[in-house]
Amino acid sequence: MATDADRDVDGIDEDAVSWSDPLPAVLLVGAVLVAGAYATSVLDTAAAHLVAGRRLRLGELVLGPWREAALLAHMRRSTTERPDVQTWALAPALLAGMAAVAVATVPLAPGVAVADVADGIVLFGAAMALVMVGVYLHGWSSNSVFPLVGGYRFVALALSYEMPLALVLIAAALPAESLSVGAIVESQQGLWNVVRQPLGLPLFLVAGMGLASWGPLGMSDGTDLAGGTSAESSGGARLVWALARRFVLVAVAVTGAAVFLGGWHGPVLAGGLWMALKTLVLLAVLVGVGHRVARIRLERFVVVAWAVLIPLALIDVFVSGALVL
Amino acid sequence: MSRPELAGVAMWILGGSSVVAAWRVFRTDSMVRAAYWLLASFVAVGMVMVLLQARFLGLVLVLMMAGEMTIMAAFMVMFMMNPAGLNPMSMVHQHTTAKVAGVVAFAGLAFVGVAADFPDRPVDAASEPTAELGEELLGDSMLIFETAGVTLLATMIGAIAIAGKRGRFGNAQEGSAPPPVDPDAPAGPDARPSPMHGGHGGMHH
Amino acid sequence: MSVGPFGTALVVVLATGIAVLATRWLPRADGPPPTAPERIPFLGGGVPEVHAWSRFHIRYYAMALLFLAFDMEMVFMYPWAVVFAAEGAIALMEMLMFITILLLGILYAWREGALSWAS
Amino acid sequence: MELQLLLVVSAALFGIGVYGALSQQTFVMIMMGIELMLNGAMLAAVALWAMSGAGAPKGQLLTVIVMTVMAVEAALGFALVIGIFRTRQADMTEMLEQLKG
Amino acid sequence: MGLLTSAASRAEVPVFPVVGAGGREAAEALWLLPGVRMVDTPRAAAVLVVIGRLTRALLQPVLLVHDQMPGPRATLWWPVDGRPADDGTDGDEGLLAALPDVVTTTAGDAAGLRAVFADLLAGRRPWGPPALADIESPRWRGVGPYGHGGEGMMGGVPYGRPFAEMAQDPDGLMLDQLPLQIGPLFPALPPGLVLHLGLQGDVIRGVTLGDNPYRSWPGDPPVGPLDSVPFLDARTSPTTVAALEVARARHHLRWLARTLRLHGLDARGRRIAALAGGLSATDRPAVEALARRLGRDRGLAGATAGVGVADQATLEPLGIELAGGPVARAAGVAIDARTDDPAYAGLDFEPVVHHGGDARARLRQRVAEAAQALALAERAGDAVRSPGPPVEGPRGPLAPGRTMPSSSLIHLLPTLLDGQEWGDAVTTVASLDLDLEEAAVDQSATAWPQTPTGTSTASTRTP
Repeated sequence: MATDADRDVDGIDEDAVSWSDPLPAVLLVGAVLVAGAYATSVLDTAAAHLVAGRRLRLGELVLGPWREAALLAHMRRSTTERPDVQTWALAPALLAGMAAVAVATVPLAPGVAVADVADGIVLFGAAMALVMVGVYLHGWSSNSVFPLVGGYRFVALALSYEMPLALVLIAAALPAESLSVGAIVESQQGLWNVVRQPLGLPLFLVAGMGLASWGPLGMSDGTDLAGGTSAESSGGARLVWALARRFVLVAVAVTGAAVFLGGWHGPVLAGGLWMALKTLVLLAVLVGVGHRVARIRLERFVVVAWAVLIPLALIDVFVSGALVL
Repeated sequence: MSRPELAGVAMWILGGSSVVAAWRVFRTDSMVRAAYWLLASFVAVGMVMVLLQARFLGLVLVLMMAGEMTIMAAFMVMFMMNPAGLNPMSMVHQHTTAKVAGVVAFAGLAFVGVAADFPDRPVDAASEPTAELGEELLGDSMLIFETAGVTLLATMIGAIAIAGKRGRFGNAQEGSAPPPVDPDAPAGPDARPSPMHGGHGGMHH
Repeated sequence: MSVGPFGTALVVVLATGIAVLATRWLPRADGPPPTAPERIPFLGGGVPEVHAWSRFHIRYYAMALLFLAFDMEMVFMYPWAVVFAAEGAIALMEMLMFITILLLGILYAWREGALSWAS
Repeated sequence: MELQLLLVVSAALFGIGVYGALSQQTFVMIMMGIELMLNGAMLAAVALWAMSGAGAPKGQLLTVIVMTVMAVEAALGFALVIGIFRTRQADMTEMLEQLKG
Repeated sequence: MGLLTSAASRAEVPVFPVVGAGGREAAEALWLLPGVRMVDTPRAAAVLVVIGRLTRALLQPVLLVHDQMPGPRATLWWPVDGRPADDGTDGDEGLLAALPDVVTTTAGDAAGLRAVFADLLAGRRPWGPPALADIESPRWRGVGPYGHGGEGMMGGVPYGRPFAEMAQDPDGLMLDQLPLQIGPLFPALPPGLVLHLGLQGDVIRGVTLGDNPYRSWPGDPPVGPLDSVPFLDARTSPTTVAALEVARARHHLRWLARTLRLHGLDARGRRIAALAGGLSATDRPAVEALARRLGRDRGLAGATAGVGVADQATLEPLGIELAGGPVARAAGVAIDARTDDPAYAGLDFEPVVHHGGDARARLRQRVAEAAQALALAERAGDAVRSPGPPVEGPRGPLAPGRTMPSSSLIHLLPTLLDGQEWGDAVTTVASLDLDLEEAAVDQSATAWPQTPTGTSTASTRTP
């Protein structure tokens, strides 16, 4: 049936350490996610201290996330009366897995492409659709009122931001003539997409913030729901859920950096370093907005998303399409 | 183990898991689990499609079905009693006929699948399926592409008209007002003759 | 042993998922199993009288139906994006027509109040 | 050999879908049965496209159209479920048997 | 395990505060303590801090919240200015003893809190044992096919709880409505507020107020001290206008800080709380700049516009429209007790008024009043106000024989919250600035002490 010549269809030559081999791939993606989550926590603490005008001690800033994680890991894992135990455990795993696959599709440096598939942004869209499933399951599983309300809020939010998120990536794929994230990065050789398609990055960041339920779009785990979907999770479950949400935020930042800020293109520094810098910049923007803008009312955001964001994303698609001709 | 054998084994596993997931859909008590077993079956089928070089279709199937199954779960939880399966949930009727019909359908199709010898023309691996689909959509089947658009528009309008509570012609429960006899009388919800018969009717008595 | 990009993506997903699931069995100071009161869901001091799992009224069902129909627009747009540069202006016109048809649906939904949540 | 396997799997999915659609009483579960049938059909379409259709683009188009049908069916199905539940408080087929005059 | 626990013991202490009677002031300070992190749910907390006097009605919820804390847990009690620990009049050990091994430290003592937390993690202090007995209603065990207590598809008490009943809703669908009691210790609501409400999906149907946990019965120590003590004393003893106005500005800024935290702006709230801590008349330009920035803040405006509209029609039946106060002034009623107060005559005082009566108008009203109060304090210098005319407290006029502002504001809730989405309801309740202790004064048999210095001359007062 299939031709038995072991030809590597996608043309990735077998260099010494091929990042698309399973083991190095897992280690690389794991490292990127954990480092990103750590950077998010550090940026979050720094932004909080800055906005609150509190003195920032370096030791506490650097070690803070590790200590909090150690505390949560040390605490006992309590439960509710009749939860759905399997889906409660599955939800953070699903979120972390989808964030991992999103990071895997992005070429992190010139030669380093873990899983640069030909339909990269479609894989990103599928992963982000499953993130909605993960957060809804996390809210549903604990059989408690406030997590349930948090879970349903997130479904409404997810159904609203999914369209602009995908359309903006399609707009970036037009000049690249391919859906692969690597090709999109290649197409930004001289001119970054953030310049060519000014509407792209802001819309992507708004949708990304909704995806990670962060800052003004932090609907699923809001303070008005006593922690929302994570109101009943404690100890290890709480730690893993916080990590998974930060992984999703890192996935959004990495994809944003690759698709809109030229990926690893950059004048002086090495490709990988540019990628890290751009990701950190986007993470700082996402975290900073989280501390400046109040949580939006969901009913208003749904109307704005459908009536304003989707038309804007379509305009972005057609304008960049016209420019490509 | 070279790539094609690995793909073959993977196809066995994914095919089997999609059938098991589909079987679990009607066996679980919890509605949310039923919806997500169906999603698992779709994801397995999507991965099989990816193995068959139809990469774009597999991924898009997963993208579509994730949203659809969550909405399905939300609707099931909204309408059905005992949504989380705390009590045993078995709301079935005409069970034996259903089983027989299922087995007959399976046997018939499986027989055709195995017995018929389909021509062996594998898709060549170096082709770009997504690009070909794009050319197809914009070239020969452009008409199908646009009619699909119109169908989706009709679906949107139809779904919202049926599901909505307050339509332009009066609320859903109060039944739509039949057109008045003399044409110049004001139509619409305020032109309500005596309680009429038929129509939605249900909520009036 | 390269399994191609999709194989690697699948391995990455499974590895991350299993790693997250495995944290359940990390060594930690585990106290006695939670007692009945410790398992009561948190309502700010009140005790719930019924299960939280109930017929949850999603007030945005009209928007969910709109999403189901509008989601298909993305499926048609991905292949269009791939061949757009090769096809030229005709592709732009066709997709513009397709999109305006679908935007009519959103306009209708907005006017009918489907986007604002049922009371 | 793999084509036969895939066609048997899609037949199995279709069979379970038929069983589900006929045996379940609640509307939404019947719709899940229909979705399973469409899922089986789509798998068969892609298998034949890949194995014996030489990757003809029309095969992919058929699959995309089946996906559109699934979306349309789901959207209108849920709309009908809401409409019926609002006017009749019925979420099971039994409740709709007698047409009230 | 050594590395894990040593790192954990140096983390910020996750604290779940319980505000007892008189504990409002210290609870504000807890938020600003270094090395302490306030959490939204006991599932994330390691230390339960009971601040002030534990009233009889608060005991059961506190025991439940204590048990809902997961892992290493300890309980701390912060006494407030020498008041007795609790209502413990039945037998010798007080109510507080019901809580396992309570550590007593002085209010606002971060070092003591961190020491208890470090002992807890290092194992030198055992975890707090469960406070409530591990009894499970056995009536459902073994009933039904799974032994889960249910029979058939709808009946029974599966796993100990029945299913919710159905109720009609304005959307024309008959769906389940959960009868809930949102307890006195829900962090997003004012401490002590008990709401019995039906929740249909995320919409509230039918709200009734629970009884006030701070209410003191005959024989209990009196309610208070209240956070509006300076205004209460101003009715009996002469005080300087500047002190009153600075206290008013501090009160409004503290309210603003708590409200920002509810809207997801913990850091901005903390900055304003810090500003309010050491507030003085010289901070007027800072507060005016803050008022301008909040006026332009479109995010906050969007989150509060049109939420919880309490216009003059809804205020009128409760007498709030006649009394005045920030809530009334935000609805366009220009009544302020300071207008006919001789002490303010020379300061050309003009009551600030906003229109709309929604949460945004109330937010802007309070911030504008805070800025105006500091301006008045600057202009007043050391002018003294003689007792006699009613005092304009931060929530409304305070006069002997007249109900406290909070107890009339609290009756707005059933009308405002019905039919609201949960998030909007929380915004509405926060925008009313309720103090359950102040409302308890009218219901309590014994009044709060007249003089603030602890010598309580309890005077009986008809509820």
